[in-house]
Amino acid sequence: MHDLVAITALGGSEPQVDTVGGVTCREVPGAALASAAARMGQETKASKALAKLIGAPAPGIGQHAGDTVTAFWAGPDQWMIEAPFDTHEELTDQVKSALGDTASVTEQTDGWTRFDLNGDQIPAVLELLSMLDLRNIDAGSVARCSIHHIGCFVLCRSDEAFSIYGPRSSAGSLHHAIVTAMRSAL
Amino acid sequence: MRYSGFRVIKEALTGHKGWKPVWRDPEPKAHYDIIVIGGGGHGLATAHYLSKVYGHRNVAVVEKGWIGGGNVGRNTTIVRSNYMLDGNEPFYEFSMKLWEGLEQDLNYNAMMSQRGILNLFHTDGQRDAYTRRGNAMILHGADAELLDADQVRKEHPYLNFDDARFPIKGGLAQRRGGTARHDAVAWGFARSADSHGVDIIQNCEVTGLRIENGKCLGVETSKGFIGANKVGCAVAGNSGRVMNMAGMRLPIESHVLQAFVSEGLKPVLPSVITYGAGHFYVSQSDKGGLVFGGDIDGYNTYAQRGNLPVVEDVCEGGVSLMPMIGRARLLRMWGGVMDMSMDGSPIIDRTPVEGLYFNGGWCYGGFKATPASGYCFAHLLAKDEPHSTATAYRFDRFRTGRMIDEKGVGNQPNLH
Amino acid sequence: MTQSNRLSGGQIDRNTTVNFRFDNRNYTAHPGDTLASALLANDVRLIGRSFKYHRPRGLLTAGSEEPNGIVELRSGNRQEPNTRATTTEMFDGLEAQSQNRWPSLKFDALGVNDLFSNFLSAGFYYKTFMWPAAFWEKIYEPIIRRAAGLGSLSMEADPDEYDKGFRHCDLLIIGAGPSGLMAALTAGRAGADVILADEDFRFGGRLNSETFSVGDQSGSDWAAQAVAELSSMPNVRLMARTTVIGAFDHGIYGAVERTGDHVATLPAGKPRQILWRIYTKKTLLCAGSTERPIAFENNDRPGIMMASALRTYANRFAVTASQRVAIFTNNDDGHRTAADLHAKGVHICAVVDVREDAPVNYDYEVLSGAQVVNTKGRLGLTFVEVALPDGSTRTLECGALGVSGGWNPNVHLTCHQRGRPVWNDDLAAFVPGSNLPVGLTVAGAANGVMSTQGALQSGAEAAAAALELSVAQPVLPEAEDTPIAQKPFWYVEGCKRAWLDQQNDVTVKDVKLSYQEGFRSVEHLKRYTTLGMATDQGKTSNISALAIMAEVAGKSIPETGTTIFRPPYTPVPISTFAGRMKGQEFHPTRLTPSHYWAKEKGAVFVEVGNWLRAQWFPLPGELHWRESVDREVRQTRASVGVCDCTTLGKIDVQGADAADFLNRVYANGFTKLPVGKTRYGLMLREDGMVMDDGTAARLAEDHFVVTTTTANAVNVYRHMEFVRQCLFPDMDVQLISTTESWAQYAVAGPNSRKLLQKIVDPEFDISNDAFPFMGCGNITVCDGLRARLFRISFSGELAFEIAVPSRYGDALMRRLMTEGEEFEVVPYGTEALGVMRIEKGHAAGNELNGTTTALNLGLGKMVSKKKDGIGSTLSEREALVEPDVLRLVGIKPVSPEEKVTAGGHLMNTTGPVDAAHDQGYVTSAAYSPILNSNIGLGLLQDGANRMGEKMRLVSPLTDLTVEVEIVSAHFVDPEGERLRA
Amino acid sequence: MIINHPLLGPRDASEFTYLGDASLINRPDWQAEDAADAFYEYGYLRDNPAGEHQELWYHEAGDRSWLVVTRDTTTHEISKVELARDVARARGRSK
Repeated sequence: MHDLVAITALGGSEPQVDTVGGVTCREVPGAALASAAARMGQETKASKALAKLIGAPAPGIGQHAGDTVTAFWAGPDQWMIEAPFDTHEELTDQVKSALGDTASVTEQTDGWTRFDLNGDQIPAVLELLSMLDLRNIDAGSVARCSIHHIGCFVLCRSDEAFSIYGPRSSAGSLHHAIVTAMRSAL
Repeated sequence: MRYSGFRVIKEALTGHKGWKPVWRDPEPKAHYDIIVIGGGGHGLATAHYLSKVYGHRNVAVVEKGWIGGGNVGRNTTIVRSNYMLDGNEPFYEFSMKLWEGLEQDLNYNAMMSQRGILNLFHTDGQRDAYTRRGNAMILHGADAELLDADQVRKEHPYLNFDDARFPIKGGLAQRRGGTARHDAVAWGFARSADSHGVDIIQNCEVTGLRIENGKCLGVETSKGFIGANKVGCAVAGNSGRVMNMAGMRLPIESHVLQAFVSEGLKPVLPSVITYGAGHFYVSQSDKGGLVFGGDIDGYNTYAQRGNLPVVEDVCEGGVSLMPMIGRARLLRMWGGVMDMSMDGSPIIDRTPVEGLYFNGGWCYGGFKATPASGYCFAHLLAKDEPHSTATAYRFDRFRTGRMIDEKGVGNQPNLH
Repeated sequence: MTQSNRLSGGQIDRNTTVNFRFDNRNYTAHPGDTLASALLANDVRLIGRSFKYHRPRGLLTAGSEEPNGIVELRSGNRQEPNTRATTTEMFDGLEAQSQNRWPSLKFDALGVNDLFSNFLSAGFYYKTFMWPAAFWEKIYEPIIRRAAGLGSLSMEADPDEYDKGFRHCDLLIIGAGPSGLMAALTAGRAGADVILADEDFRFGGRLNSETFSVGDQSGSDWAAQAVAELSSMPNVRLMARTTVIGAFDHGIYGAVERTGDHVATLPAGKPRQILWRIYTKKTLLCAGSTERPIAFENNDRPGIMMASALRTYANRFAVTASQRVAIFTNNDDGHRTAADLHAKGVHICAVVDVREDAPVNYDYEVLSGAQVVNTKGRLGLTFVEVALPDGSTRTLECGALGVSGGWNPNVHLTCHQRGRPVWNDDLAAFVPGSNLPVGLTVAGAANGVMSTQGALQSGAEAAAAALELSVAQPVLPEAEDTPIAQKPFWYVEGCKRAWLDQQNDVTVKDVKLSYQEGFRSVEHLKRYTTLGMATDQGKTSNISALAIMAEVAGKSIPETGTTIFRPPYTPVPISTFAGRMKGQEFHPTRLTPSHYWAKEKGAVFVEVGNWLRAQWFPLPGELHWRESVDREVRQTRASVGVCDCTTLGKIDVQGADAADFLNRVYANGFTKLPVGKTRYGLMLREDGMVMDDGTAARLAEDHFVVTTTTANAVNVYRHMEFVRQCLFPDMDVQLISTTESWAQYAVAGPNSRKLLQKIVDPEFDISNDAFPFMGCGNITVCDGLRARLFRISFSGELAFEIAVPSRYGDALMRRLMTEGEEFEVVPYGTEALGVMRIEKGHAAGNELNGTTTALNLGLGKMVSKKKDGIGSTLSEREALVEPDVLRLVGIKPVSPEEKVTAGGHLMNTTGPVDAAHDQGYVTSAAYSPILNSNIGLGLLQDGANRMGEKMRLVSPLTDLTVEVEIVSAHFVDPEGERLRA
Repeated sequence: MIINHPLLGPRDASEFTYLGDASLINRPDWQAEDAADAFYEYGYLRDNPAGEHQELWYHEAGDRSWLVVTRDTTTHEISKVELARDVARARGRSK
């Protein structure tokens, strides 16, 4: 086992937590990610294999599904698969073996930083950050959008729990945007 | 009628009864030697030089609306000759020299104000490119000056030096650059052309080009057919529409460029400034408004209006570069339709149709080009050969690979 | 002097008194006041000076159409020029200054302009100041500029924060007057998602200004009750202090909410204003109407106001402009003002009505068929001169004159997509035309429905129609239902100095002169006279001027033209459009995984696109950046150096057709590249110019990892998606960016292999035989961490690039540094990287400038003619392959210490120095600590055949002329022996 | 502007990057006799109509689909939005 020590996207050894009013923003380094894009002509097989992996039908457009290993729609015939890092650091290999030659699988774990928002006034924060129509978003929804010029995925897990994935290199700017919006709105 | 301070005083004392219309409002004749389509800056300038320099008096300018109502009346009024490439710089420097004598030439105060223009740079790569450009300008006989960050700060202490995402490393200054009063340029050229016998025909829309056996015989208009030996098209923004009447596809797309003006303010900006790390350029008008702009909206359009994202993008750049303008208010925004060409440079050339000539593709740099564009187009119309400063502005340069691409973005018009 | 003009009633909080200052004097006011109403309450009529003639000016209106009552609000770095007193909500501690006057408001030296106004007629400046030519910039223009302008900026950074936000609804209702409120009630009760926005801080519109009842309540009470009901609906969002500034394409509206302009200081983190982008299916414009003036001689004195404004001040703010008021009207509405003011105990001197059949009144005098022909009072109105129908004149002594010329619907937003309003003869006004923004309808006074009852009904009906509601009409309260009969009366015959645009000093005389000189279209009129160009955007002036132009021309108003309006509806601070994207937040900042480590090491950072990269790593005692960079280069070439190259774009290309795909996007071939090997790839644009270069490593038959330059990562990815989806849609190829996933480091120098061998797990053989130049593969490091290794080199040394998951990048860099101590490893930054690539003759950003072909860069042979590569065909155009095209060369000064300047041009050693003799230019330059010489790369005509030639490098811009020798661009290790070691 | 993405529904145009005329899908055959002329016309000449225009937009801040949008250049009204890949196939493009 290697002895290299990981740092979080914000550069710390521990994830950052900020609370303003009734909303908390948590940096979440503990997610493993892999992308899977169906091979040409293998779309059905790929989505069936994915369904088996996540224990739920492969998520359709704008949806996410699954339990421990979950997947969300990222593009036509393309998904991101998400699992706890501690138990699934080798997620890419697991996805590869599950999907076989039906899909191209790529490790995405450290391509992203994740911030989880919890609280009862998240819409007031999100409306300062993204142009998503929150009326169309409920538990199970995912949408790609731009937050302060940073391309992100927004996942709604429940009315009071959202995850935002943004590119890891921009973690500081994204975090600043979120916390600034929390201070403004709450 | 000659304009002068003396005349203004005389008229003031006699109830302003003596002022005459600045141009006549004639009905079209059946035939002209030369018809210029488009009563904008370039068309009117062409008429001025055709009549005054090349001696052609049997000339008409036909304009679908009111003269000066197109891009010459909707721009950020910047005049400069800070180009890099051989195909461009002699032309723009020729234009600059014409600007410098324009008021005397026209006997009309177009308020050409050589307050200078400063293009800022923020990276070493930009500095290298500006150095190349500044050297090219000097080698072509124009003026250029490279300023380091300290010199920029001394001249423009209000710029963002302390909290900048992209720090200012210096700038390329052209002291002879500046601004002119855009409407007055159109009116001044119109007045002069009119005084030399040119018919300026307003509210006369060209609806067709009469072409027989490969020769252009004149224009069909909302006021009927008008014959001509030669027809020159100077309708940048609408070039695609008009040349389509001659069956031509052009290396041009129409795009909208928005511009903005703030409420009037006491003097704050001494010169024209362009941001090198964002889409923003600005000057202050004599009335005190900050006149500014940025990037084009980026999609093909003939609608003279833009959308919010670009407004925001421009203001983000503006406040980032000069945080002191934040509390000034944006008063008015408008959009003009641009001929965006495939290499960012214009075309002044003959067409495959005999007797039909083309002037367009000015992208969003047409205002500064106005005098030289008119001069060179007049030269081409009068002599059937390109003016010495405009030999590169040919249609066939894309076929032969002689593009004049200052920005280096290739055949994608919305990036120029 | 405490609020001597305060009346009874009003919607102000008399229990609280607040203090404010105007021109350094203290006054008091009440919450609910505007600065304008508070000034009037304190009998301050003189508030500003006009733009051109510096005429004394007071308030004209009570709303956002105000041209005159503009001030510098607040102080220090929050100073806010040109702020309308009429819309400035009062708060305790408010500070304001008058503007455009010197030395004082009462005595303004430039008031002298007014005496010379005859010489300063419309457009006078176009006709003079031409002689002598040199005087314009030096003398005339500075004087004009100082005299012009209005308020001043502080010249300091705006300290406040601004937000941007996004809201969505089914129905956006703009304006919360009777029609807007009734529309919101109708839509809200039906369950629609509604946003109701109003620029005012109190909803109700004119209901707050009138004494009419609605049902059995006062109008303002009815409005308050409607607001209470709307507030209780979860599907309705009320946005007060919110101006909808523009109608953009496809149902997107810009709206500015002033969240912090009514408080003295903002709480930490709270924005001053928010720019909302409202996305809506349908929009209802209920913006009401604006009263228009009548032009008469000297109609601009402080105290001369719109009659409806006097009524607003009296009814809503409990203020009168003066204790003695006269009215000048052409319609019944003017009489309402007289009646309301009279009821509040203000003395009505007379109502001057141009109509012969004016209504009779027994409480005050009505002068029928009479006209105001002149006024007096230097700093404020004192007397009004009235011409009576019998030809006699009468002088009225009064401190305020209310003027009513009828009402213009507020059609502004209907024009924002270039829709043109149409003339309505019955109303004698422009009403919305047919070509409105898609989804927008208009109700109430904005649509020409001028009674309260009509507005309520029109609002309800329009909301139901917009939402296609089939519910029965709501029961409407009964309200005033007397539409105003409007017979136009634009100006008093014979007047000259009668102001139309009060701020910009455009008079009736100027309109006539404009006509006389041929500026006869509305557009010419505006441009020639500056009419409507002031901060009020012509809201009270444009239509009157148009009417006068029509009359002079002997044409009807519609024949003369229409005036359209552009966004924004009212001026918006530039900061508001910028939002948070300013200063350090202008663009997102991208940091590499070793950023924090580099910072600890004292690295100097440089912006590369949105990335911050370490530029060099100064050691203690190094005084000049060159010392650090020279050391980094020497040590890398002598032993080993490490550079963070995470920023290079990385694209994962997989699929059965991956190799074929790369064959198309690269100019050179990729199908034969074996697994485990990397190849340099040259990417062309379709026009034949070099777009980017990088490497493609084949990790499996159907899997490549492609690198791009840092600058082009986004463009290349987009381009590859274009090729995949639009050009070759049936190729089995999948793309995804992995730029951020991997921390990647170049380990370069003769000891690089030795260093890596210390961390690469022993089962991976990276010896020269097992892992040769251009080899690549998946490995593990430090006992089991997955990693990728590429044997590629930008520096020209034996070199590798090693990648690990980004979270371990910091740790790997630290490990490389400790393990490398025995080799005296150095970290190197972008500057040393740049020096080494110039030494090696590698083209980079300065050479890939978008106008260079492969041939120019000496890479012509890479463009395969045996396959369909993008850009190959157009790269062969005649001018791109002429014998003397620019070629990449090395440039070395004859004396090594002489400077080489990137951007310098190349000339023969003798002969003229000018553009005609220009033969090329220097693209990149550096000092080579290996060659102990300045060196450069350049593009020179026919350069490939000119090795050894002496030339002059000239840079007149930086005052430099150097004799240089043209050499190979490969200064160091031209045979590539080190790479393969 | 709002582009009604065939998969994602209405999205703000600012999430997209514009390329230009959808004739850019019709890339000429590199081996044809007149390839030089054909590539010149493909690369440089445009109809640039005042009216209905088919054009390429890329959902950069979204699902990375290229779209063909049919939009009126005089009113900005969008009448049709399709996946560019489908359009390309319909125009006979394959590998």
